[in-house]
Amino acid sequence: SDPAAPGAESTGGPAEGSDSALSGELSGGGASSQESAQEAWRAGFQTANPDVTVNYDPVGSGGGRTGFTDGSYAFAGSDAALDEEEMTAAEAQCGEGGVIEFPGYVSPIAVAFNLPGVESLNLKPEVIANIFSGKITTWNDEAIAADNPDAELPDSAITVVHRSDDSGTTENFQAYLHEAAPDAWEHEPEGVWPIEGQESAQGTSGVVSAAQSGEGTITYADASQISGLGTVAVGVGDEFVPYSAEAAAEVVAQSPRAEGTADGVYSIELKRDVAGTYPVVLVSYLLACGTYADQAQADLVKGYMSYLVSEEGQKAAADAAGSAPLSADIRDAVLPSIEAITAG
Amino acid sequence: MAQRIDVKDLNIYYGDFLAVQDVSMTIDPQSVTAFIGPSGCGKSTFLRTLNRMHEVIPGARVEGTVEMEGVDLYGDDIDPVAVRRNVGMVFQRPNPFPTMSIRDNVLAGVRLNNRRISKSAAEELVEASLRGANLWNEVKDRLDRPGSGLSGGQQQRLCIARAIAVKPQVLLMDEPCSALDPISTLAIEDLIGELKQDYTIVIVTHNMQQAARVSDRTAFFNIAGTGKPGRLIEMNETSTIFSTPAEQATEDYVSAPFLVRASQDVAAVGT
Amino acid sequence: MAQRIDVKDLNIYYGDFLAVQDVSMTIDPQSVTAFIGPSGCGKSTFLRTLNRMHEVIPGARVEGTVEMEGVDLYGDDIDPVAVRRNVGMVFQRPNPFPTMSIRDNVLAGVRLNNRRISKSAAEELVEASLRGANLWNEVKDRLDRPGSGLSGGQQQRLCIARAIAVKPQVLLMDEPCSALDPISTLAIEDLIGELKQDYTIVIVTHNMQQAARVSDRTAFFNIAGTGKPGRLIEMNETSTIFSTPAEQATEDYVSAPFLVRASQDVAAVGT
Amino acid sequence: MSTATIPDPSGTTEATARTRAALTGADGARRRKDRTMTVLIWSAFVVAMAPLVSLIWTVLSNGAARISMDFLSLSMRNIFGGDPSGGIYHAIVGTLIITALATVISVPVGLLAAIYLVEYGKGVLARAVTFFVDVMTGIPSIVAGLFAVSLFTLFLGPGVRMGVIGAVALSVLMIPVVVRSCEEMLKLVPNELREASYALGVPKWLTIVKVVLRTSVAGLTTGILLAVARVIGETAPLLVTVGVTDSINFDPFEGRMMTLPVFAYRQYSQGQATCPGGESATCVADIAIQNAWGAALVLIVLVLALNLIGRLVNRWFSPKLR
Amino acid sequence: MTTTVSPPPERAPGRPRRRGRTTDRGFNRAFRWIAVGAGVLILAVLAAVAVFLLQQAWPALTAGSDELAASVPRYPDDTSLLEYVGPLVFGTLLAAALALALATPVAMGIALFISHYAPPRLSQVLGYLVDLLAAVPSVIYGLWGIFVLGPAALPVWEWLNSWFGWFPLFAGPVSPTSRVLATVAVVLAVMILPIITAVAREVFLQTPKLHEEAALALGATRWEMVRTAVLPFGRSGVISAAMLGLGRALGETMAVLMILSPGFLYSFKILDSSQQQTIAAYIALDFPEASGLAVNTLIATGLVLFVITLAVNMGARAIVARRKEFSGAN
Ligand SMILES: Nc1ncnc2c1ncn2[C@@H]1O[C@H](COP(=O)(O)OP(=O)(O)OP(=O)(O)O)[C@@H](O)[C@H]1O
Ligand SMILES: Nc1ncnc2c1ncn2[C@@H]1O[C@H](COP(=O)(O)OP(=O)(O)OP(=O)(O)O)[C@@H](O)[C@H]1O
Ligand SMILES: [Mg+2]
Ligand SMILES: [Mg+2]
Ligand SMILES: O=P([O-])([O-])[O-]
Repeated sequence: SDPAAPGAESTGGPAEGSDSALSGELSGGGASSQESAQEAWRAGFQTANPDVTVNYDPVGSGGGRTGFTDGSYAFAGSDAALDEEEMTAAEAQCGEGGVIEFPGYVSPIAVAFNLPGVESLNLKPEVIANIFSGKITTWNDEAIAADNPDAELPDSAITVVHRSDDSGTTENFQAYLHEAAPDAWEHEPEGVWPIEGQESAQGTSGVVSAAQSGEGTITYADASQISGLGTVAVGVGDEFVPYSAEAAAEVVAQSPRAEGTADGVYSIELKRDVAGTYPVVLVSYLLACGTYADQAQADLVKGYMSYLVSEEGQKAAADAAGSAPLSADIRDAVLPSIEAITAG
Repeated sequence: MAQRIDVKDLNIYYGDFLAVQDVSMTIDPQSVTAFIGPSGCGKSTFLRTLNRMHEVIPGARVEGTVEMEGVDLYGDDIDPVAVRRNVGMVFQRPNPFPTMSIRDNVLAGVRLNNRRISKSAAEELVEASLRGANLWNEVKDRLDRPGSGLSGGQQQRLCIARAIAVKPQVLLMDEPCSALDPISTLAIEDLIGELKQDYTIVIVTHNMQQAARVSDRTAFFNIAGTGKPGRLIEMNETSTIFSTPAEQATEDYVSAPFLVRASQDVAAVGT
Repeated sequence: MAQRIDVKDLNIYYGDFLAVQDVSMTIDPQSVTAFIGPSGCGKSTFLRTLNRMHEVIPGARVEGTVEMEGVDLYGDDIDPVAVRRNVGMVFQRPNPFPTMSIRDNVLAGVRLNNRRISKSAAEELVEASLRGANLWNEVKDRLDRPGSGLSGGQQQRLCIARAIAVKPQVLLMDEPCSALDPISTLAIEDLIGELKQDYTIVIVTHNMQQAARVSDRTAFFNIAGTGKPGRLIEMNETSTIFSTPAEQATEDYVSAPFLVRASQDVAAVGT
Repeated sequence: MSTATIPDPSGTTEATARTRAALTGADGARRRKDRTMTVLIWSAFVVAMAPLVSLIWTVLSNGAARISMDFLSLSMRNIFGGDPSGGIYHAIVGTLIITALATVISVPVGLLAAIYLVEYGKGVLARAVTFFVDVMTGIPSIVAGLFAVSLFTLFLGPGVRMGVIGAVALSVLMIPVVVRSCEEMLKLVPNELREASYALGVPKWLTIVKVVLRTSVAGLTTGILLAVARVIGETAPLLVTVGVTDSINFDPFEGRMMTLPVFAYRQYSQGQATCPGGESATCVADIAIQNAWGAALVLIVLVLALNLIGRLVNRWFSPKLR
Repeated sequence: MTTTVSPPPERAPGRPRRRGRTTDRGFNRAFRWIAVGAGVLILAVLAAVAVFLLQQAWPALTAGSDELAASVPRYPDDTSLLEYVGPLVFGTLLAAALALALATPVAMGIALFISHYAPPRLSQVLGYLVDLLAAVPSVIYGLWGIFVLGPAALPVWEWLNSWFGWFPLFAGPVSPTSRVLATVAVVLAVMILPIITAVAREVFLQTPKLHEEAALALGATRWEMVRTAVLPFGRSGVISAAMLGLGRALGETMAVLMILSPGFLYSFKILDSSQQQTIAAYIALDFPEASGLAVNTLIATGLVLFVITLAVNMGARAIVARRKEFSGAN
């Protein structure tokens, strides 16, 4: 009846002898953006601890936060940090150990388009904002052509494809537009796309396949998923930076920690105008408790969280999901809280 | 084994529609009683009250009593299922079970009731019942074929075999021969003659000759018009009904011109 | 209007089973031809080949020819639908369309011709046909009620009304009276007598008296045993068949004991 | 009836000609209409076959390459990214167990309710059941899932995920379908057969079990299979009730399970994998979508097998009518 | 045979045999109560679902529009809940109606084809194939709709728009991605086709031979036979089948979710993107990220779907009931 055992054998995974004493089942859930990274972490952790099964339900950030605050999930992933109300509820659930929250998964959001023959475009933040808000309607618009003298831009209409679901990617993308081009993008950043009447699709895979299926489309999506589409080098200051994990990691590294939070809570205030960084990033948080009712559970969470913030864990995620590894500073800041997880 | 049936002041309804009004009669054991009358006068309806098949129809109900050896079949403590097991029925249209073989159709009364029966006893019962219905020779080497593959006449005889296989005490027959050829009809009529030694038999028929041939007593039903209830006009010894009926309506019906013509025809044939 | 039918060397199959073998006969126009014979001998089967209803059954087929005024009904250029329109049929079991009212049942065949029949003409036709089938008085004030609400006998008469409403040239009847009471039977028999002025009529019956009464010529079919094909034994003037048949088998059948008994019964009643 | 007004024929050849005309030259308009309808009905069939063929072809051509012994016998435990060595055994097991459980719950309830409606039902209760069964067909599947979750949360507290909750959610969706189709099938059993049985002194319940159900078993099987098909591909309610897992779990009363549709959907949603060292035998960028098609193919084959079994049952039991 | 088998009456005359097996009555009653119990259980489940729905929807039903606008992401300001749900109801009905309009004639055609037109041996295989369509999970329809049907349908949609653009349904512009209600309607139609077909086929097959022969003998062509005997007999079954299909179309989630580019307008343009949305897809789309009052609002829309199905079914029942006494069933 141990669900883990047969699976472990049947995959023939590298179950090198481990002296870990950990065993049992650990369940979490939340942001779907973390799904690939979580897979890599779970595989790595389960390989090191063959008697452990970790589950992650990609039910969405909201579901993850709800599940975490009502105790259904031992840990959760969320594309946004907990707000005050949620934090109160989470603290009530976690008890005296308090809440642990940190940006465990950072990924570049690519602005991707489908124009045959064009692989890359340079776009300034204002231009991106005007395209996505529908002010720029054709590909050969002067604003686009000005920064792309070499590209052959057709006279066709631009079809904007956005996420139809409530998504962390949307929220982070809007946050970028709002910050980098406040005049062109006045909408308050939200998970829901604010403009009616544009093409949309569900999930990262949905927008990508929608963009792939129609010519003249443009969309934003997790950078690891956009094969076959052209990408935008984003204007930062006077230069244009193409997306890369390193440039994305740099944004997080350059951004300060939010103040006035509890010890375990490490949330950041992104700065999107530092030269050489790729400012369109998705920052996704991991949530855990400082104390658990059950010792085994506490050990599992502690082990799993330690693994996923470790260099090894972050590399696994980077390889599997193209994410930006955590900086040593952040790791050092959150590790003490994780190591302090206890049963109580 | 045969049982007397006393019907008293029976009104039969379909919902609010009074189909048969105020029938009282006595059906003698060990005899054949025939019901005759024009179409729609309620013969089938009345017949079905004798084994409580009437109440199977939604909204159908009766008022009055039907007593079998003094016990009201519609009494509170009477199980309609037990009534039907003791009062068998053969219908106007043949209705063998389509999912069953010929053998299983004959054994249906036993098998459907979950009763155990030894293989040899079953074989005997099948043969005896089918012989009784004059069907044995036609089907004996295809007992395992579906009953619905037979011709109309064969199907009806199969249904008769099925009904007599459960050995009821009373046997109701609603125009059992209307789909049969003369030879089968004759066999059934002979069978009725045999059965009445032990059973009470009630038969509905449109065939005056048949009524005259097989029955001891005859009841004549009539209907005043559409929407009116059917009524029992007269019941008496068969010979009396056909020769000197008490009522004019009966006389009109049984001596309808065709009958005269028929007898002429037969006479012509005979010469 | 009436048409002669010539059948030559007809073999009728159900799949591989030869049901009726080698029938040749001539059916005269403006006359009534009766088919008699024991159950299962293929009367219905043969009858259904006369309007190509036989081929409706999967696997059923015929060999030989059926000619109507010299035209082979099974010829390549013949439309079975047209055949059936000209050769009407009444079945053994009443089959009114349950989804139609009584009126629509009568008009069903006429409506198929897509002819916009005027309301008054339709009313007339309904009344005439129902009167012809002796059903008018019983249903005249519920023509809009469903046909399936009638009693068995009423339903069969409705089917006859429906068949004669399309005024076919030939009318096939498969035991049309087996579910009818004597009064309705008589009406139908009278109707047959009238119809034969204009139509060719073929009737299957188990009732010897009926065959004797209504038919001009009678064909006797017989079957040697189960699984054997039915055959036409003899066909002749009805009076000849019933008085001096050529074949012993016919004599045995038409003078079966019950018939003698029946005539005695009737004689007894008559006195 | 064009001949109706023509006087009685005298010459035989003339009569023959007229008869031939009557029997061949049938009403052109009617014949045309019949032909048109025949063509339309054939083309309806062709129209329906087009998506079926396209769909099957799509699933086959996209999924067949992924099918292997490993794919069918391994789970996804410890498999991630572009690693093509995982399989869907865990999802097959989950689908079979959860669907079977849902069927075990729904069929008795649904069939008995249909029996109640057809054989006993009259009055307010029957009308209420009929009506509310119809209403029940309108429950969105996600609502059924949420309902099942909140039901089990009442007893087991929040956060439980297990196969049986999914089975309950599926039952909520399946029961009305079972009732509706079984009701239709039971209604088709002629009353004559019931009466024949009653007249043999067979009690009503045995008549129902041995005559009515037996006669309609073929139709019932089809109806139930349709209902199974209705739920076997459900995704949304299973995601919230059963959760997802990469490991094999045979116990529907303990722990998460994976099911084929959820697996296919999740794999599709994952999109491209990242292969840091470029594509290779151990890293296939579009492995997730390949997995999705592979699971879809297996799901269809599974349903096909169920259908085949149903057909055999059907063949076995259908009444030899006519 | 009968003379030898009847033993003399062993009971006092005057007592009809009442022995039967008294247990019969017990079984009879038990069976009846089990059947009734199943019916009641269904009512109970439904009541539980309804209570759950109402209880969960209640906060949204009672909240003011300000409160809703503040905590529900897509909720526009100054809109009552009813106005908010309106476009969703419209989209749901439009999608389902289009699907039903496409599927029903084809389904009847196939059912007739299988029951009365195809060669008997072929029809078995065909029935099997159609059942197969019913068994295809909606996720797979979603995948097929995105990757196969959408691209294939795009030229058709453009053609429709260029020739029939004056007709409101086909008004432009045509979305280049084909993620439009027209595509969804076709997928839904394909999904409900086998459901309608399967039931209709069974019902058509049950048409009594007697009635078919009656029609043929009156000189009906095959189509006329179908029209006089088969279709009227199957009528209530077909309506019932269509309702079953409609129920599925109304509640279908995954395929719509995966294919449709949603919008919240009262728009008949089925070739343009972001015009309509269905309730079921809307719930599935927003549920994962919803919390608090947003969940309640979503469940309130689920309640509305519930009510729609209720109304549709009541309508269908009324149609069937009106001609009940003419139905073929006894
Ligand atoms: N199920 C029913 N519901 C309502 N009325 C019915 C039903 N069955 C029969 N009737 C009506 O009851 C009356 C008596 O019908 P019944 O069938 O008993 O006549 P019958 O004498 O048997 O006729 P037939 O000789 O034609 O069989 C008729 O008016 C008939 O229309
Ligand atoms: N659809 C069928 N398929 C196969 N065999 C059939 C079919 N219908 C009838 N038969 C067989 O054909 C033979 C002739 O049957 P038919 O019904 O023509 O006899 P019949 O003379 O009309 O009998 P009855 O007087 O009982 O109506 C019988 O052996 C019967 O079993
Ligand atoms: Mg009667
Ligand atoms: Mg016959
Ligand atoms: O992580 P997402 O919410 O953008 O799917």
